[in-house]
Amino acid sequence: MNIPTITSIVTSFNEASDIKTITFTYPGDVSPGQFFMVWIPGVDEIPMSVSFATKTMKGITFRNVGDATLALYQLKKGDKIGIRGPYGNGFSLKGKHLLFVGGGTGIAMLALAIEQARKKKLKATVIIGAKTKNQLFFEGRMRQCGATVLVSTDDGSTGYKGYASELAKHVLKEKHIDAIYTCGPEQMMKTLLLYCKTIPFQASLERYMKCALGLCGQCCIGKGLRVCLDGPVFDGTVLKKIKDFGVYHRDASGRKILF
Amino acid sequence: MNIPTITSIVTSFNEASDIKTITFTYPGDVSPGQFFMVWIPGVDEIPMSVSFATKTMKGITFRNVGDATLALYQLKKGDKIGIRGPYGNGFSLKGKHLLFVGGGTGIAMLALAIEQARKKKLKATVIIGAKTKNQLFFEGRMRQCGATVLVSTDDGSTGYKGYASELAKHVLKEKHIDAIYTCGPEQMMKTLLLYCKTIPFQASLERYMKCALGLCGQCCIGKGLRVCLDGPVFDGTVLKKIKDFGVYHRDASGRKILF
Amino acid sequence: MTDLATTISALQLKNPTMLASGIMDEDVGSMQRMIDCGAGAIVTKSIGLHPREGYLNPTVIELEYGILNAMGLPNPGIDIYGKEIKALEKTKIPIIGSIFAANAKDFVTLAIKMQHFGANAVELNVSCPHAKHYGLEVGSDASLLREIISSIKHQIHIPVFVKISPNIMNLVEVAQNIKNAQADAIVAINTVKGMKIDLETGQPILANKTGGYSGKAIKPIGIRCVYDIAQNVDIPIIGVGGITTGEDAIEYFMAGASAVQIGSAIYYRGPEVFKHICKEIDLWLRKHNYKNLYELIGAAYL
Amino acid sequence: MTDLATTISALQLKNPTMLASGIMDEDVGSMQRMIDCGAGAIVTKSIGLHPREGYLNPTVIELEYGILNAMGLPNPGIDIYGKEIKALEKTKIPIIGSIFAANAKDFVTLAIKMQHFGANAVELNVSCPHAKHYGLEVGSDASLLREIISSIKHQIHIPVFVKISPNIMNLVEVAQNIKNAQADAIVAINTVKGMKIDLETGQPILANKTGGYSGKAIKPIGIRCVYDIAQNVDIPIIGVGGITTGEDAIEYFMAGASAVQIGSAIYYRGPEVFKHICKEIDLWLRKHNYKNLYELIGAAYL
Ligand SMILES: Cc1cc2nc3c(=O)[nH]c(=O)nc-3n(C[C@H](O)[C@H](O)[C@H](O)COP(=O)(O)OP(=O)(O)OC[C@H]3O[C@@H](n4cnc5c(N)ncnc54)[C@H](O)[C@@H]3O)c2cc1C
Ligand SMILES: Cc1cc2nc3c(=O)[nH]c(=O)nc-3n(C[C@H](O)[C@H](O)[C@H](O)COP(=O)(O)OP(=O)(O)OC[C@H]3O[C@@H](n4cnc5c(N)ncnc54)[C@H](O)[C@@H]3O)c2cc1C
Ligand SMILES: Cc1cc2nc3c(=O)[nH]c(=O)nc-3n(C[C@H](O)[C@H](O)[C@H](O)COP(=O)(O)O)c2cc1C
Ligand SMILES: Cc1cc2nc3c(=O)[nH]c(=O)nc-3n(C[C@H](O)[C@H](O)[C@H](O)COP(=O)(O)O)c2cc1C
Ligand code: FES
Ligand code: FES
Repeated sequence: MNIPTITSIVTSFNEASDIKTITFTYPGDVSPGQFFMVWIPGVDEIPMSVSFATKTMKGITFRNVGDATLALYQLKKGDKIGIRGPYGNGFSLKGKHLLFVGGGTGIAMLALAIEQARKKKLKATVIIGAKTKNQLFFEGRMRQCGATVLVSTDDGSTGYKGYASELAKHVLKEKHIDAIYTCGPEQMMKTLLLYCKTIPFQASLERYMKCALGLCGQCCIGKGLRVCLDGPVFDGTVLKKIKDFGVYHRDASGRKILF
Repeated sequence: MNIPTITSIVTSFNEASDIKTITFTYPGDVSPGQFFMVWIPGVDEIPMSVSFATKTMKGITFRNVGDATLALYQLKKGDKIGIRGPYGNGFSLKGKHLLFVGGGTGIAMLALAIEQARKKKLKATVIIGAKTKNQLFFEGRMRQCGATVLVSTDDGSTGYKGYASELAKHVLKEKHIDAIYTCGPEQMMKTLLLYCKTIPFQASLERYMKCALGLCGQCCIGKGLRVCLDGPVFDGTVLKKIKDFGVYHRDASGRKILF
Repeated sequence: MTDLATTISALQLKNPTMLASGIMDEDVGSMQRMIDCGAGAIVTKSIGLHPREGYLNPTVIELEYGILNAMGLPNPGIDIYGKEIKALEKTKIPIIGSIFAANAKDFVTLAIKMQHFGANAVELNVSCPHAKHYGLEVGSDASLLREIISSIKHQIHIPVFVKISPNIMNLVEVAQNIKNAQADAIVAINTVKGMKIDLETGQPILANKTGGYSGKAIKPIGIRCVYDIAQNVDIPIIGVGGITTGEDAIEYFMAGASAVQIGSAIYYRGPEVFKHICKEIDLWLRKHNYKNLYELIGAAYL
Repeated sequence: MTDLATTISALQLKNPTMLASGIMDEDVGSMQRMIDCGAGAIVTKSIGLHPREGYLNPTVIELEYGILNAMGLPNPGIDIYGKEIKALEKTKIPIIGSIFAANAKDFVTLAIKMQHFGANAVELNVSCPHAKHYGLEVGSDASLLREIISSIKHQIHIPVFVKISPNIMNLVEVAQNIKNAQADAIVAINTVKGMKIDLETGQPILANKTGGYSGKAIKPIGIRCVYDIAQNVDIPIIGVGGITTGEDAIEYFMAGASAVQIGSAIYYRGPEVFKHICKEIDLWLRKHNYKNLYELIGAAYL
């Protein structure tokens, strides 16, 4: 059976403006980069990356952007949600010095991978990009695990002024990076892919999801690659061949929407 | 799944007038006293005790009494039947000197138990009862396994003249018997139960069967004992409390039929 | 123990697990065993006016996820079967007489006899998927069904339950029709039409070829039928179909059932299934701070 | 390899495994992948005149023995979707355009567009169990269904398939009606109405509450539908419902299907399921000394 398991909120924490992390009891293993389908009964069920994981507890970190995330935002300790998963493939960390580039809420889905890299004693440089200072989060958490953290904001309110991808370009020039891992706006990731040339590259994609079981076809990119099952993490070599990447996604009806 | 497995007849052998043994490939273990549901496609599915068993082959021995047994009787090598099972509990052999009483085709379902007793080096006295000489079978097979075989016929055409139960009465007087195992006409078995007093007693019953899964209730005796699942072998202590025993059975519609 | 008592029309049940029709109810002995195993009520096998042998074997097989049967309504006829019911006279557990016929007159005769023999309610089987002229043909003919129910209601005083099929399209309409004819409860569902073909011989395995599918696989079908009726028609419902555990029963209560019937699970878990399920319901209720069943009934749509 | 080719009306299939409607057929890329994985034909998702978002999530869950879905016929509308079909122009595999509408006029418009975009046949979805006004309401209205089929047949030259529901009572009558209206094949079955309630919240899990049950559990239901139609109505049948292995497919062929569609098994065995099933069919045919599929079709009733 692959149905939601009901669990209740244990903590709800404000990370930044409009961004929260909630945690709940949900036992089992998770690979960094995997996601849950989160059911808010009576509202919707949406995909959310696992941003926090212990043997018995898990957490997600999200921006309040619509009905479902608003409902999640308003949940209090003890409120019930349904979780199924984890789904998807997750990252495979290779090399000695890894560069992580998280744009927007993208850092939420990179967090566990970064912590895993540090646990494996790999060197991790992390770029967190946000529109503006008060949307930044996980800076402290990432420093705490021993990563080198760089920050960019579009408006320059803190850190590097400009896109995270531009900051990454600088880093790539200065340091020897073995592999790049990214999650964020797709055009940013596409730009980054251009910059990284032969360096191994993995990006986590977001597509509208329904089944998350690899069945309905809603989330497909390229030649039927299911973001929910074959992804959400794809190698740069694969992404280079996919013309959808950075260009369009599909809404719930299947219509193409340009990024 | 509990559906018939199709297999083909390997041998078909005339045991006596109107009585045949057929063997077929059917792997698996069987406890002596268990039975199969034998499907003759297009005809019927009927219960049949396992009368022959190796790791890969099994056999049944039956009298041609109606549509289904006639169809079985006419099968040739290579013809197909469906087998499901084995079902039922089988005998539990206890003691050092065991008496087996088979009336009519009853010896067919006792045969494996007798051979098992001999393999365990138990002493086995076997009474084979038949109406008349040319309906006798398994005499040689039973001697071969080292059992002491006594024969009775109703008409005295060979062996003791009279019912198998009467012959058993004599044996019980002369020998020290630890347990009695019987299969045959129910009134014979009931008489035998009276004779055996405190000696452990097990009898194998026949009732009209449909599901053989313990579900439909067609084969019940006493307080809902399912001959197909709780039986077909019952202890004397149980049978003494069951007023149906030796008195009536039910036809396919559920009507009581007196023996 | 929490309070597992439930009520369906005039019937009081000490617990909500009833034996489903056609399973372990051929004679007084089997029914007594089911009572001893904890059944809260017994539904007899479906009984007609005259003895019927039913179909030849195979009549029942187990598939991967359920049971397939085509018994063909075997029964000894109401007059003979009456003795089995009479013999249950002393039991305190409600006995519900299931009956089948092709027309209102025969149904009335059967119902009167059932009441006379001591049945505490009758259940009209108008939903057998594999018996020609009886069963589904009756259940899907709205005016015939109305006539049958009203005629019976005029002649007996014990409650009348109507057992329906998931094989009909306009389920809610049919349920409303049954309610309008003054039936006291709806039993949903009977088996789903199904078939299994043996690949080696190319033959359908059941002698009757098609049969009725029951057991675990059909639970989602039964749940939606109960839910759709409960939401739209104001009549007590008895849920049947694939109930194997206490949680399955609770799902049916939430969908709107006031009691449940259990058939195929006797194969999966033995006759003790009634006790097991009651214990599991009790545990669940306690864990979730319910004091009784009533609080749960219809939770999914209320 | 034995010969796995099969024919349905004017369509020649190199193998009998078709992609079922609504699964992995949102865009040209997914359909191409299914072709690469060995599908013998592709049925598009059901397309209507206008874009539809479908229902909110949860829309699909996996139950113990099957899948439950209520997508709500999401689709971008025929004009946008046409591009996906056009992009498949070069494939040699037949593309069957599934369409839904509430009346004959819209059905005709859709069918003409499908033919124009290059579809090799159309499949009328008149059997969706959970989309109001479309689906079952259409499929169970005999005269509307006849009108729809005849109107379409007058306007296009590619074959017209009609996909039916197991949720109807008078299956054989409906099939005869479809045949009389000159449809070229029947596709049986669409999903079975079902529901799953979450016990902790007491809520039906699907946003639409009820949904359609597919996958392993429904195979016996599909087999009996195909068998009953095949035995009574002279029209090619495409079997769907619970097909997961080559043996499942063979059971459908014996029941009377000339080809099969595969949906939920993509969850159980991945997109490679088409290749797997073809290989299993081939092995079975060889083991049983069949040279081709035709010898097998209808074996259970011929
Ligand atoms: C694999 C994956 C992991 C994700 N991880 C995170 C995360 O860690 N943190 C985070 O904040 N967001 C994450 N998202 C995005 C998140 O799912 C959407 O923000 C959320 O669904 C919005 O729902 P809503 O009802 O609040 O907004 P709506 O008002 O419904 O829509 C806002 C946007 O969210 C998208 N959306 C709505 N429903 C879905 C759906 N079922 N599947 C995908 N997108 C949807 C819409 O396309 C729309 O663009 C992830 C998405 C995917 C696919
Ligand atoms: C557990 C068990 C083991 C048996 N083992 C043997 C055996 O080893 N050898 C042997 O010769 N016979 C055995 N029988 C009896 C055998 O099943 C019947 O003789 C056979 O079913 C007759 O079928 P028919 O169609 O040839 O006869 P029919 O003309 O159908 O009937 C003849 C008699 O067989 C009985 N019978 C028919 N169908 C069934 C059925 N489904 N279940 C039970 N009885 C039925 C009828 O009650 C009737 O009295 C056994 C019966 C049971 C219950
Ligand atoms: C072997 C068998 C016999 C049945 N006989 C009857 C019957 O006589 N009358 C009836 O109304 N239902 C009959 N049914 C249907 C059951 O009462 C019940 O509705 C169905 O099996 C679904 O419940 P389950 O999944 O718990 O078995 C029978 C079912 C089985 C399996
Ligand atoms: C997620 C999902 C979506 C479906 N969408 C459609 C659809 O749009 N049109 C249609 O005719 N059938 C649709 N179906 C039904 C399937 O085509 C098929 O008839 C059914 O699932 C039974 O086959 P299966 O058991 O192989 O899945 C859908 C089924 C599923 C599981
Ligand atoms: S969401 Fe259904 S295939 Fe990915
Ligand atoms: S034959 Fe059905 S219970 Fe024994």
